Amino acid sequence: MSTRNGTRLLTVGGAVVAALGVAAWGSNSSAGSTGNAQSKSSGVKAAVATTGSVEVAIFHAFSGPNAAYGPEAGAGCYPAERLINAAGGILGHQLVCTPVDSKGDPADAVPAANRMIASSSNLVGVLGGGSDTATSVVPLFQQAKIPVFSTTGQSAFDKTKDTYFWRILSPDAAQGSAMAAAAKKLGFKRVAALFGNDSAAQGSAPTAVSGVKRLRLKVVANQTLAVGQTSYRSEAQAMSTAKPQAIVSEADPQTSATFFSELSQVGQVPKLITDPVSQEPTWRKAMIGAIGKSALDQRDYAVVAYSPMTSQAYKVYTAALLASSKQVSKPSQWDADLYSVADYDSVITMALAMDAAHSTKPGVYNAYITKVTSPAHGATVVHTYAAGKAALAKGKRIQYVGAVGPLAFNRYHNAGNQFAIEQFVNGNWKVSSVLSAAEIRAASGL
Amino acid sequence: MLDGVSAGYGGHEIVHNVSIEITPGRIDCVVGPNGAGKSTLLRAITRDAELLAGRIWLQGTEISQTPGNRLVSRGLAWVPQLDDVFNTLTVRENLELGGFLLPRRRVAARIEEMLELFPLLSRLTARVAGRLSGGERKLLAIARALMPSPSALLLDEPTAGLSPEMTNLVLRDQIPRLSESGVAVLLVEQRAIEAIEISARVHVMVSGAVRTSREAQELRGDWDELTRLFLGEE
Amino acid sequence: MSVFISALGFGVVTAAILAISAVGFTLQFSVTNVFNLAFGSVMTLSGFVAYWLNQVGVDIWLAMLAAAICGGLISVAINELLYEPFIRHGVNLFGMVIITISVGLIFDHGLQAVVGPSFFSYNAPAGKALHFADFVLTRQELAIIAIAAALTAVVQGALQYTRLGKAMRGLAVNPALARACGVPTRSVIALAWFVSGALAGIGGVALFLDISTFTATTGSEFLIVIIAAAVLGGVGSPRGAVLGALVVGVVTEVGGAYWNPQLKDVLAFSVMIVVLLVRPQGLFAQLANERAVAR
Amino acid sequence: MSAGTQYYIATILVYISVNAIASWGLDLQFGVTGVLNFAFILFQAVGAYTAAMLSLGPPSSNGGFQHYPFGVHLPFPVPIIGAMLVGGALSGIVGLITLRRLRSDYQAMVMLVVSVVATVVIESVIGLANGSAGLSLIPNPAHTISGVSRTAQSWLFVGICWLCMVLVGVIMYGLVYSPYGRVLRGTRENEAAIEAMGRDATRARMQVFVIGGAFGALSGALLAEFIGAWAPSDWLYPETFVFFTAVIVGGRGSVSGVAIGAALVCVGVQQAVQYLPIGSDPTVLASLEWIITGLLTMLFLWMRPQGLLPERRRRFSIPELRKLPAVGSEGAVELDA
Repeated sequence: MSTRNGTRLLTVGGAVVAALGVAAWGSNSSAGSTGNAQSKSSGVKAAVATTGSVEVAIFHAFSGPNAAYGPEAGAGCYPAERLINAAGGILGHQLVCTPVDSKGDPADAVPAANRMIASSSNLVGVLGGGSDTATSVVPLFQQAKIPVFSTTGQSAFDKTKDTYFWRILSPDAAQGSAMAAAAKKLGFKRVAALFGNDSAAQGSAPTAVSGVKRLRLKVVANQTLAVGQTSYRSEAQAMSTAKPQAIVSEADPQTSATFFSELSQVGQVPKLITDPVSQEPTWRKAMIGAIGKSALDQRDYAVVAYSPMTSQAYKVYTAALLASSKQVSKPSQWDADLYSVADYDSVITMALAMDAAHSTKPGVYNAYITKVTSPAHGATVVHTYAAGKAALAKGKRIQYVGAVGPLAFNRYHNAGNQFAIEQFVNGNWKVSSVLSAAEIRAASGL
Repeated sequence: MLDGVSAGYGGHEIVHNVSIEITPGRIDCVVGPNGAGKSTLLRAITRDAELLAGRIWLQGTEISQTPGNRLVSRGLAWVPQLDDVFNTLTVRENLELGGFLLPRRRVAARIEEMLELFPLLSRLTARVAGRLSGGERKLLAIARALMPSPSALLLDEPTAGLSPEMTNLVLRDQIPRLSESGVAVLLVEQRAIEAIEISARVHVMVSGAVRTSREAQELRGDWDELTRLFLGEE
Repeated sequence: MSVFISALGFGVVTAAILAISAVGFTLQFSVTNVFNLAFGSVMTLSGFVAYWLNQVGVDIWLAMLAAAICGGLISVAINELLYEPFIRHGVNLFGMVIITISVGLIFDHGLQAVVGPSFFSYNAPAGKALHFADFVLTRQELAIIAIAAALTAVVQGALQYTRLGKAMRGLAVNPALARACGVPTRSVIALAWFVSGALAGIGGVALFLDISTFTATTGSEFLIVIIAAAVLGGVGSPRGAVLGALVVGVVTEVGGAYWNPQLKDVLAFSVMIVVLLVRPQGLFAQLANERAVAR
Repeated sequence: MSAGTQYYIATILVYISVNAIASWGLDLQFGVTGVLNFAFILFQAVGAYTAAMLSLGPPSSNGGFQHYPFGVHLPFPVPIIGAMLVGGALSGIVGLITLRRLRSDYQAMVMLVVSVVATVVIESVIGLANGSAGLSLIPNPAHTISGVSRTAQSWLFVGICWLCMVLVGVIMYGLVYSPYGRVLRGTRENEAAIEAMGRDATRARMQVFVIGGAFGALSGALLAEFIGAWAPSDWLYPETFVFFTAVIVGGRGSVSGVAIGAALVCVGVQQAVQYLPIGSDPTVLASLEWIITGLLTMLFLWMRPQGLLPERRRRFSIPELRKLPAVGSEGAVELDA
């Protein structure tokens, strides 16, 4: 009996060793295959193979329920890649964006992140870790000393001690307060809250509801939708009965579309106060399918980070985005997507920090990120990578003001932003008003 | 009609080299102890078991290779031991399905004929077959099999699980009447004594092989001989 | 009261959508005894066929018809090319459940690899809302209810009164005997797969119209609710499937109106489990296949 | 070897052990005893949540951004043991509901529903386990060892996982290749015969349900402590299917086979797909992973239904059994000497 067990255990051991062999072979060969993938996505890189390239990973969900996160971040990374390489690269290195699928859940994201860290010798930065995976993967990047620019909205990172963590956009909680403030500013008295029960929506729901109450508006309905159900007719009926003037809402595309198409059947769809999700092409596409384009555009007020979309940096970004149709499918769909814009600024910031540090080593340049973004006496304000690189070459101190506006990172590496209310007019998002810090404080109570 | 048939399941031979000939108007019965392979023999004819060797003929046509659902059109009908009716269908529907291959306009008339033949069923046409008593059920099963007016009828232990009266009714009364109407009947039966009483010819099967085939008269009353054959003593 | 009435109305709409698919699922299961968890994928694939037709300007109701034919053909093909060979190969019924899951995964993700993870919607106006006392229904919903009622009636009638329908029921309950009666079992089984696939196609388009946006995995995501309706009614009984769909639809909507709407699916599923515990054969199992499923 | 490579290998090793433990749990239920537990991933989740709640401090200690009960901050290995107990207990409850009364095909269906219901409840009732966002900052017991490097801590955790795997493996051997194991396999092959021998088949199923559930929970506890987070997106019901594939590929009822199946299917396929030279579209790669998993299952059921390392048993056939017209009934029972 025992000998039989013994041989069996040996077989198990052998299999495990074999599996490890496969893994090791994988990690050795990965550099090559990554290269292949890249040469497919951009023809420019082959020419500069001699100096070697540096890699920025787009570490997001490309599959699963959050599969839109990946392409969204790609729409920020690839234009930056294009502009940086057009300006001669970073310290002679070409920059390469590499997509890595986190699948949107921690159990898949952790091995994916570890594989990426192990298999890439030239990884200098990461865009990623959305709300779905940030808490599990950010510590890995921290350990590996690789700067990670995250778009997570979780409050877990409001006072993070992770020095390699950077966040340009405000957390979900601030977003919720801003939505409440917007309801007040737009003059609505009877407000309903409608949030999905997914993690992204649940981040802003509590502060949105508490904000609306704090501002002494009447919360006529407060609904949470279980995402992905056949119908929300009963919820829609209850919403219709409550007769709100406006619905403060965040939910994924499918849930929103199902709910609002059913709401439009039982009554009027009131005004909507939404968040940056509503500027994402997938959400708009679904909602247009549900209630029609004109109905959506007349009603939707998106509360988003205030970015002067007329700014020079933004114009440079959109031009580069539209030119990146090889790597980004239908690039124009992303041109108003705040997360894409923030990811673009993230890559440019990393590149400028490397230039300022005279090093592409993540452990070195991480400290320079605040130095190229914070306002300082005599700093040259730049809006593009080329301008920043030129100024740095002349030995000047710079402040990069990006497409989302100034990037004022606090000591927890959170930049935070001003919020604005935008509407979709004549094919573009237009700022209709900007929310002041006082207005948001009134909603948040902080 | 059966010529050197060997049959079994999954390549495993259970029935060995059996030859039996049946003729219209006569009852042939196969008797034998449990596990002798009687049912497998019938299943080989109906394609529910594998025919491993030998040939099967019906009225001069070889049917060894005929698919199971074509046998009925060649004139072969079969009443299985269990699952002999469509449980969830009514009596009338059972009979209708029995006449599946008949021309539509013949079906209703043939059902009437069957109900005349089995008056017990005529009150029950709307009842679901699963709710019939054992005997009613067996009669329905036989009626269903007779719907297409077959030339040969295979009965697999028709009395299994029936009460003594019902056994009497089915075995003594109904089956001989069928045979008189000109059908060749091959009866597989556990109740050897009763079966031999109504049969013309008896085939004793033991361990998958036919030990002996005799005229029924020879065995009637000679129960010692039968016992000897069953127990396999030479 | 008005809340109750309107919830009841919504329940009927949900039930109509579920019923079409549930009848298809249960019909095929009772005839072939294959618990086909790739059914949702057939719904999705046919739904996408309708989408592509709809994109080039075909009216959605016409596209629904095309989806039905497509669903039927896909369904027959799956059975002939995959399930049948596996059954003949000696895979048992539980093995077949796993095979059907595999097929579903391959279909869903194959489709996803082609169309991407994006959202799609039909180009079809919901039509004007019509008010009946406390009910509010759109023309589209009325049409779906009518289609569901007509289809389930036709299927039920055909099974009850036609020769082929009776043969199908006979085949479901006793395949060996059906063969002995001369029923061309292979063709009848193929027909059952076709009808089931066609209902999946129509059910898929109806579902996608109702939820207004869909992805390459939507059909499979809703499959569980559909199976719940079928099982609740007693698998194998089309009439039971319709009643099961009504129970699920009404329980979810009425439950959603009076209780935490997030948990309305939980409510419907709990009802199903309790019903099965009390009455393991399902609510309306008279017609159902009493054949025990071999392990 | 760089630290990054070490972390990667450590991750692979942890995942192999965790998936082997889970696959064994399922193998005991499905492979050995023949219960189609389509809710299996739920028990991994239960273990993960329980371990998280027992090892995390109170919710307020991290700024109160997540909601959960308990938060009692117990030391290793209490949370893991607790997870196994809770997983086994819950498994017992689900088993009581489903195994006793339901027809076997409905059992599979009800399990599927239970899995979906659990997801909806966890996502909707935020206070249970922080909704869709899930729990994070779950402490890794190896990280509490001070004075050693992070890589050493990682290897320590690999050691914990492999120790658990070996323990579970030994238990599996004990269970599967014993007289008790024969009862279990008999339950799968021929329930009537087992009942005739005076053994209660339902009770045997209940027992493997509880033991398998505890193994599933153990795997979840280790996984959650390793990745530091656990969310509903980790345990959507299709994930159960991956374990089924692992059991089928490895060999139903074969302890070492299933471990190899778990390494190949749960870890190998996922990693290998990433190195396929088919362009850089990650969505297609993710789809491909599922397609390969599905194809593997079908391929094995067709070509090698006994799996890579077949279950070891003596068979002899009883002709009577072959008469049963059940589809695919192999008509063979085993009798071990």
